[in-house]
Amino acid sequence: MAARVIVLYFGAAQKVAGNASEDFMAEDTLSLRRQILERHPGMCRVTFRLALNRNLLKEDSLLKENDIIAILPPFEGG
Amino acid sequence: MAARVIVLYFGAAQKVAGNASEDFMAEDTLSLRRQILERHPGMCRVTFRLALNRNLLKEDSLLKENDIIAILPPFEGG
Amino acid sequence: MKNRYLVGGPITPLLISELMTLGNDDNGAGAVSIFIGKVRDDEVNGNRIKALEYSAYSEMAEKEADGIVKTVKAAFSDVRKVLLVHSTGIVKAGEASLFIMVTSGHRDHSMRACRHTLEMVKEKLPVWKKEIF
Amino acid sequence: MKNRYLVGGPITPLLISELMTLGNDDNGAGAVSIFIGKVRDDEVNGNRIKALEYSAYSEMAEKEADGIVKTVKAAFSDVRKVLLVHSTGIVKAGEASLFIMVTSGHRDHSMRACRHTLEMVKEKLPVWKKEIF
Repeated sequence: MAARVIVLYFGAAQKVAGNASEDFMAEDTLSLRRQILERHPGMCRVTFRLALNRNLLKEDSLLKENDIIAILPPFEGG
Repeated sequence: MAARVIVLYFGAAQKVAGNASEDFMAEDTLSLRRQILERHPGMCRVTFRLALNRNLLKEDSLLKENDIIAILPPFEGG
Repeated sequence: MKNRYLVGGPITPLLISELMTLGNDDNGAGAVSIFIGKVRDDEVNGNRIKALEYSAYSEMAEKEADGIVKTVKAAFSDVRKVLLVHSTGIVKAGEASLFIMVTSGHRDHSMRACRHTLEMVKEKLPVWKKEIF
Repeated sequence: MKNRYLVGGPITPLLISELMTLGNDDNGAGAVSIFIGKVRDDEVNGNRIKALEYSAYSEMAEKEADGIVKTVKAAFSDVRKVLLVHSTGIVKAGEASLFIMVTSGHRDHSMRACRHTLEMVKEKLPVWKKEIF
């Protein structure tokens, strides 16, 4: 069942999305990725990983209500 | 021919010699080493290298008037 | 989570001096290794960089920085203190955006742990930058 | 020869701060690596070290330090500045006796050159120490 989740955009992804955060309804991260690309077609030019509730995701994951998904382009700190 | 040279003692060598510097008459560093050990028998317990006029010596060398020979125990800087 | 590792704006000489004092109250530490990352005035397509604007996923960055410090302390047994600070916001060319300080008994671990901390910062801190010309 | 690399007594926080300012006027340097060697309050046969008294063959030490700086600059092409200072005389436990600072464009050379400088100081500087309890 789809859950309402919060998506945070950072770096180049934020520029493309034109927003720091948006809500989505998604069952898992695979479906969420698809929806993000539908809403923001420009996102296909951005390399990014996902964090779920502040933890970097290594594989796709189911989502539950109020999960926070961050869209993370390659890090540039230092 | 023997030259008058100045010998500087550092670290443990200075403690054994009881002096910061002394004069010697020596033709080469081999003869100088022998004389230093005669004058300060305790020096046989000190590991040391020689510097000639501020340059570390890698092999024995002839000496000339007013050369400065430094007796250098293992370095302890840092 | 309180911000312990992120600071707004440049890491000023005054802050560096305070951090060094903070890490320095330990007479068993014979070695102190410090790395400071600074904004370079590079030229990009004929334009010189005036500043970088750093943005961070703060909550995750704080968690990751804490993990880096713990990992480094666990990996290098002679290490005594690890301080780590990264800027967010605008940092002008010539100013510092990263400060790492590692103390240890002897030199080997402070130097290796300082380098390891830096590589982990590059790899794990969710921070991004934007050039300002 | 003027003393450029040896300083009497400890390398104080004030001197460190001045040296850091001195090495910091270069907006093309993105990386600053610093190593500070401090006197440890080690216990030797049940007695705790209060201070070390450093002695040096000053004239040779100045020459060797100059050679170290030149060698490091030649060996690491990205290095921009190398600062090196060593104490002579009495340095108390907790105080600094060695300061090395290397700046470079990017991080790799500053870190490697800083380590290389330190290893050369240990190997080449004619400096000795005496424990004071």
